[in-house]
Amino acid sequence: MTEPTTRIIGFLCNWCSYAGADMAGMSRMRQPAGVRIIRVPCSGRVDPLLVLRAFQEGADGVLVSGCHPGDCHYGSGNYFARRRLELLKRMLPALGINPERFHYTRVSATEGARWAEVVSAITERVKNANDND
Amino acid sequence: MRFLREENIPLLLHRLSESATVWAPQVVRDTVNTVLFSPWLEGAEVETGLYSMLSAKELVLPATERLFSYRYSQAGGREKIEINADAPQEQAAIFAARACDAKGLAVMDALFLDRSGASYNDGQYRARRSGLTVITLACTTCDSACFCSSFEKGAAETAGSDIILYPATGGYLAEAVSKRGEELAALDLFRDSSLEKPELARTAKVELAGLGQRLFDIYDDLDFWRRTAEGCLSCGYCSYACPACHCFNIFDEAESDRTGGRFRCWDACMFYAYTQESSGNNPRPEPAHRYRNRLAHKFSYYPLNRGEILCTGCGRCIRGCPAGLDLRDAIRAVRAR
Amino acid sequence: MEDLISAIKKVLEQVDVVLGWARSEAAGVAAPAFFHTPAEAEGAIFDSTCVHNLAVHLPRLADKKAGIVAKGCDARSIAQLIAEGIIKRERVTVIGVACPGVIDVKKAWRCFGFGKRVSDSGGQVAMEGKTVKREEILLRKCRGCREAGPVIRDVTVGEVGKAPAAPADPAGIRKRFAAMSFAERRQFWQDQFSRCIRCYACREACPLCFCRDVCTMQAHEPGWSGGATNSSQSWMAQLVRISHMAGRCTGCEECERACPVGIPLMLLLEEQNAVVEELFGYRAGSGTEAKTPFLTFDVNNDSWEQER
Amino acid sequence: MIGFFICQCGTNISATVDTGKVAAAAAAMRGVAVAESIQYTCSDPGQATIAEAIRGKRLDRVVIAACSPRMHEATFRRALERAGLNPFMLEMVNIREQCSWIHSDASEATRKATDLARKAVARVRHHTPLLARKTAAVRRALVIGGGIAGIQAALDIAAAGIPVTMVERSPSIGGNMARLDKTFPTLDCSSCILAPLMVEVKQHENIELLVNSEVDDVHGYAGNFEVDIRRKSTCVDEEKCTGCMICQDKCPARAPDDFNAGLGSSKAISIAFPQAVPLIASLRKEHCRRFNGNKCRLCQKLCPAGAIDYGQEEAVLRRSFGAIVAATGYDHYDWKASYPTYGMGMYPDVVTSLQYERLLSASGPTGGRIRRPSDGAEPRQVVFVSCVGSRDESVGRPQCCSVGCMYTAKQAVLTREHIPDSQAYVFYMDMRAGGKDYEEFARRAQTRYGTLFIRGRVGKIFPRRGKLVVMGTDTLAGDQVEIEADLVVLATGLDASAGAGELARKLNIACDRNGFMTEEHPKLRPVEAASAGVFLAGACQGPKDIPATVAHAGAAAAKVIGMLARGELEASPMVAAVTESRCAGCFKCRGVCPFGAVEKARLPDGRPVARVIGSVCRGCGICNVACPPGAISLNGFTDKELIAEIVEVLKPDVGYRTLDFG
Repeated sequence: MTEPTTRIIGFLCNWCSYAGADMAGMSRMRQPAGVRIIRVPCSGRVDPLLVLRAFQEGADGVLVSGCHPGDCHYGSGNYFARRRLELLKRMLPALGINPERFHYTRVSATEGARWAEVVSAITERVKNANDND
Repeated sequence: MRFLREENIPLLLHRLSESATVWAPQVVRDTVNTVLFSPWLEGAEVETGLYSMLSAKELVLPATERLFSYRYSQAGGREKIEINADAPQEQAAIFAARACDAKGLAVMDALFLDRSGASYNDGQYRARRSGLTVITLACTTCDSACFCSSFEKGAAETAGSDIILYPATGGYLAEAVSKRGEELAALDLFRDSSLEKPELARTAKVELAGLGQRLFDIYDDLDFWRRTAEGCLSCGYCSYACPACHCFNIFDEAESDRTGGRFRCWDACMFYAYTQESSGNNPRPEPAHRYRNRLAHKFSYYPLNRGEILCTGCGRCIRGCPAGLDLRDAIRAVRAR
Repeated sequence: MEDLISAIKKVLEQVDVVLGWARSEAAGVAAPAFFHTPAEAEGAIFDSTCVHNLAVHLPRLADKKAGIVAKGCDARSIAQLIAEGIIKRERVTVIGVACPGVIDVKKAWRCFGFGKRVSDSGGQVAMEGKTVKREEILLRKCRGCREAGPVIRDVTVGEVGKAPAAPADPAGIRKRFAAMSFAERRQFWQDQFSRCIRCYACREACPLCFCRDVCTMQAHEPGWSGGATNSSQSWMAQLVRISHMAGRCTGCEECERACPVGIPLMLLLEEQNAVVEELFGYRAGSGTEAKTPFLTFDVNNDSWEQER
Repeated sequence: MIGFFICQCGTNISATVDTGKVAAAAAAMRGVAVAESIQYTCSDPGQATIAEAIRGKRLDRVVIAACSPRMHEATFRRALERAGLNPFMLEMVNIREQCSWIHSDASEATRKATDLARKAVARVRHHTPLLARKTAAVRRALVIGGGIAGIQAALDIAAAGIPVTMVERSPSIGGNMARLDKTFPTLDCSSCILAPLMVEVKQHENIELLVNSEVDDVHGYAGNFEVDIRRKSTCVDEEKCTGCMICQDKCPARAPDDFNAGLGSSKAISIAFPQAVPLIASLRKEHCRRFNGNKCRLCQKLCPAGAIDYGQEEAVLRRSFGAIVAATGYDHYDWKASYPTYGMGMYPDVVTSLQYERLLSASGPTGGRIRRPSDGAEPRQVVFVSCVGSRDESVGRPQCCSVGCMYTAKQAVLTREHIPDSQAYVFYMDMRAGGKDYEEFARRAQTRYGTLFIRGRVGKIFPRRGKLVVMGTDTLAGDQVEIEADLVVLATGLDASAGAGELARKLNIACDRNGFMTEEHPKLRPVEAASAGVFLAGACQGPKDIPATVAHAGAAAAKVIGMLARGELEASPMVAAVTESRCAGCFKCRGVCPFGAVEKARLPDGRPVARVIGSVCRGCGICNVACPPGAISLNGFTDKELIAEIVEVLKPDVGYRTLDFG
């Protein structure tokens, strides 16, 4: 084992982002190895408390990815998620968590390349997040 | 009697802290006037004017304690569970407890440490209690929530204390109550004194005679209890602050798939969950049921069963009640009913 | 006081009980009181020690008709309870009172000692010869009060006005907190919650925490926070509550007031309320028809959605 | 007892992940009775190994680390079921798509696979057996759209004995195909092959045809949709109208001719086109004199059947359906605003391909003689411009219309057939002729019909001395080209038809970025929409030519028949459920549910609680988050399961640093 891995919990909706991550795999797109994906049916299933729980358990970062607006398999789940998670992101500084450690994004089933970019970019940002700011 | 000069108090605390964790009432940083017993660090200011929000019981019955840890492992199809019981080793001293706090310890001692061996003797409790020195500050003043004078000895209660400090000009008169107290009083920080003990506080009183039976008599008058408890929010503050309340819950909690522990935590009969049965039934569904239980347990069943009232008149449940309820009003209402 | 007492008596003709305040002899300040009869209502008071938000009792009285004396901030809680369908508008009669701001009772006790009867007039709060400036002892929420009067009221007592003052920073905590790094803040909360004893007074005093008996803060399942009272677990348990207050908290400060160990809960709730207001232009309790932005929104006709 | 099986997937996984090492790690996890590395878990021998272990080791839970659950979760669930376990006692670990294929460092990948395995083992412990629910399904299908896709789907479904309601918003079915003159590559007459099918729809005993109708709202769920259908007011009683056309002949008010793509004109009351089905007049109020302040009642007076009813009102019918087929087709790209250099519609002799179809058609405004709109002259030089609003990022149309190359070739051929001394030019980007006999046909257009194909985009079209100058680049020759044309035909691309997005929202299905409705899987579920019970037929899912549309519609019909033939549906048990003893009765779940799946119920003691209608719930879990006391929980994705995953996947291990939290 070399350098400590930056561990990021990824909550991915089954219909878009999880499929997008699969697509990235099918296209053999290399990605940093720190992301641990937890599959959820919809980003609307992601309770902000799950994100906090992940931080509490020692995650370096958390990423939530769902469908693009208008694409939610359930119609409005991603809109619920966006509201809840936007609030969470804004609350993180008060909780003493650098908001750079939390991201929510949207990746569709066909955006394998985008998923790979998201993983790389966010791993980098989490790695650089300074808690002494 | 021995005398401790005011300026020797830090020296006493320092001396004590060499062999034990010293707990003293202190104002919590960032708060307006919240006083708690907390570990004293060199140089910290001890607050003796205001009463602490919680009693001293957490030194013998902590809000949470781990009874043991377990670790599960599996190799070659064989399962193994290692148990590690953490017996408390700690030596502690509490400075400036009040007579009501100390008496609370004595009340709990009778329950947790049945020395006759006929009843229960709690290892965790015993370990903590035997390592604890109780330095009590006698009350010469009181506030309107205090009602220890309702009990036989009032502010002069000595049960549970090792040594009692009485406020006097320039310092404190010290009276040893136990052997450990005597050892303390023998320290060179104290000197002999022939001063008289000051007059102690006389608090408000509430009549307790016959209350136990009275509570039995009106037990089933639910409308009465509903009226009496109607302002109660059903939080657990009064129980947790009380020097005599000692209910706890024991549960196992996994910390991961392989590790975890058994915990003992405070519990309070004011909570719905306290009597929730797994069938779904709850014999105390309303705050009124719970309020009735709290009062009756303190002043009726417990004294009838064990000869001791589960109240020391400290007044914390009155001072800190978020709903502004006064236990004494309830007692008066019971008597008046 | 005469006006208030007669208003309560009037309302009592139509309801089962009126929630108000009476003086607690022991505490020397107001304590919540339940008036069932006109005789009981004689003891009703309203002064600057009436800090309690009585709306907390309404959900448990949902099957009764109740009257309630409400300050501007309390009325917001009532409105939010109605908006969420937890209580019914027609079952509650609101006696709105003109509120000049209520005092921080803990601070008063610090100044005067517990149980001393406090008098409050002419910008001074006094007892037994000691006085303090009113502004110094006002509750934080009052110093930033934005209520012109109770948002919902059926009867009004007194000239409903405003208590304008700049928000306060008791114990300088906000200033200190603002300057902290992320790591320091985590440590700050760890320290704060190391005192938590899980008495759930915060929850029980909150008028909007309607789950009460079935609250998940106290449940072993599904495991948001452990039952063991330690800093990290208690912190998580509180985050559960705070998260469930998103878009619902009316900022009445009751949780912080109820906390026996002085955890500055409002630091988080104020922040959350400010973010919700900034993002969605929504203040909980602004009306009985208001829709919490986390529960109801129309994707096609919502300015927040359109901007994104 | 948990069984752990890790798949090597040949070398797809084992090349990067040390499957033996992961299996050994799993063997030490709590409750794991067997941990094996298998070459191909999905193969027959692989599945047999798992089944044997389930029976032999009395496993009650299984973790399989292999490819994506999206690939084989269903396969392994069936395997569990065959071995006597509840299929939902399975947890899959995705170590191929999300591990071995994206990492090259074997130790990193192995460590990640071990973390994921640990999380799956912890999670599966919380799994509970779930039972699939069966619900009765309404044995009637709704087909939305009466073009060739809808017609084919409706006829196929009806042929299986399942009643169909077809809703068409225009006055006649037939759609775009009815407007085409001939079809490539066979050049058979479009309406000749379509008309009999249209008539069959009208006459079929199992088909109810509702024209001038639109879907207003959709409620319910697969098997039990409740659909409101809005029947627009046409002022004509469909029962009485005989299609005699007297009204159309005598109507004094001119109106645009929609069927002829705006060429020529029609009347305010008219029959859409001579072969319309149903053959019924309809009145367009916006063009009618009577509805514009005039006293005219001519049509009512003259109608021999007394079918004219000016006071006819809109009506909304509510019908129940078990399944819905969306067959809303396409619209041609509206090019005018986006191609200013082509004249923005100012030059009458720049026409669209659809207008050209009408000029070619014997039933068109010119009776099948090609005449240019400006002066009615017969053109000699006809220039076709391909890819207008197709394969053009600059106008937001990146997609290929998939038919433009072929229909342009066809129109070039037909031009020479109509006017033997004419010359057709085609500006094209690439020649796409991928269908059966398409390439041969396109080649014939050049060789036998002398069409000149110029590879390049047209930069500008402008009038000069009564002609249109078409300037473009010949990218093969590297030259600027300038052609003087009598008529220019723009091969416009295909958009999803107007209103498709709105319908998609009503149906709760997604549209892609080009506005076409999205199928559930691009390869394996091409006719299923993501919403259960909703199917897609034809160009609403993406541009298609006629053979592809017919095949697609037939496939959609087959799915509908398969779904409704048994009369009941099996639904996923991964839905929300309420623990009533924890419910606070706040109904926040009800407020957020997109499907109306939560109802209010009362316990015997009078306490109100939420209850989930299992057959309506679709399993999104939004309610799970909205429920403060955690009483409502999504089966298969409970808080407990997700928390177990979080806790275990993050358990500090060698080489990890952790963020200290509160």
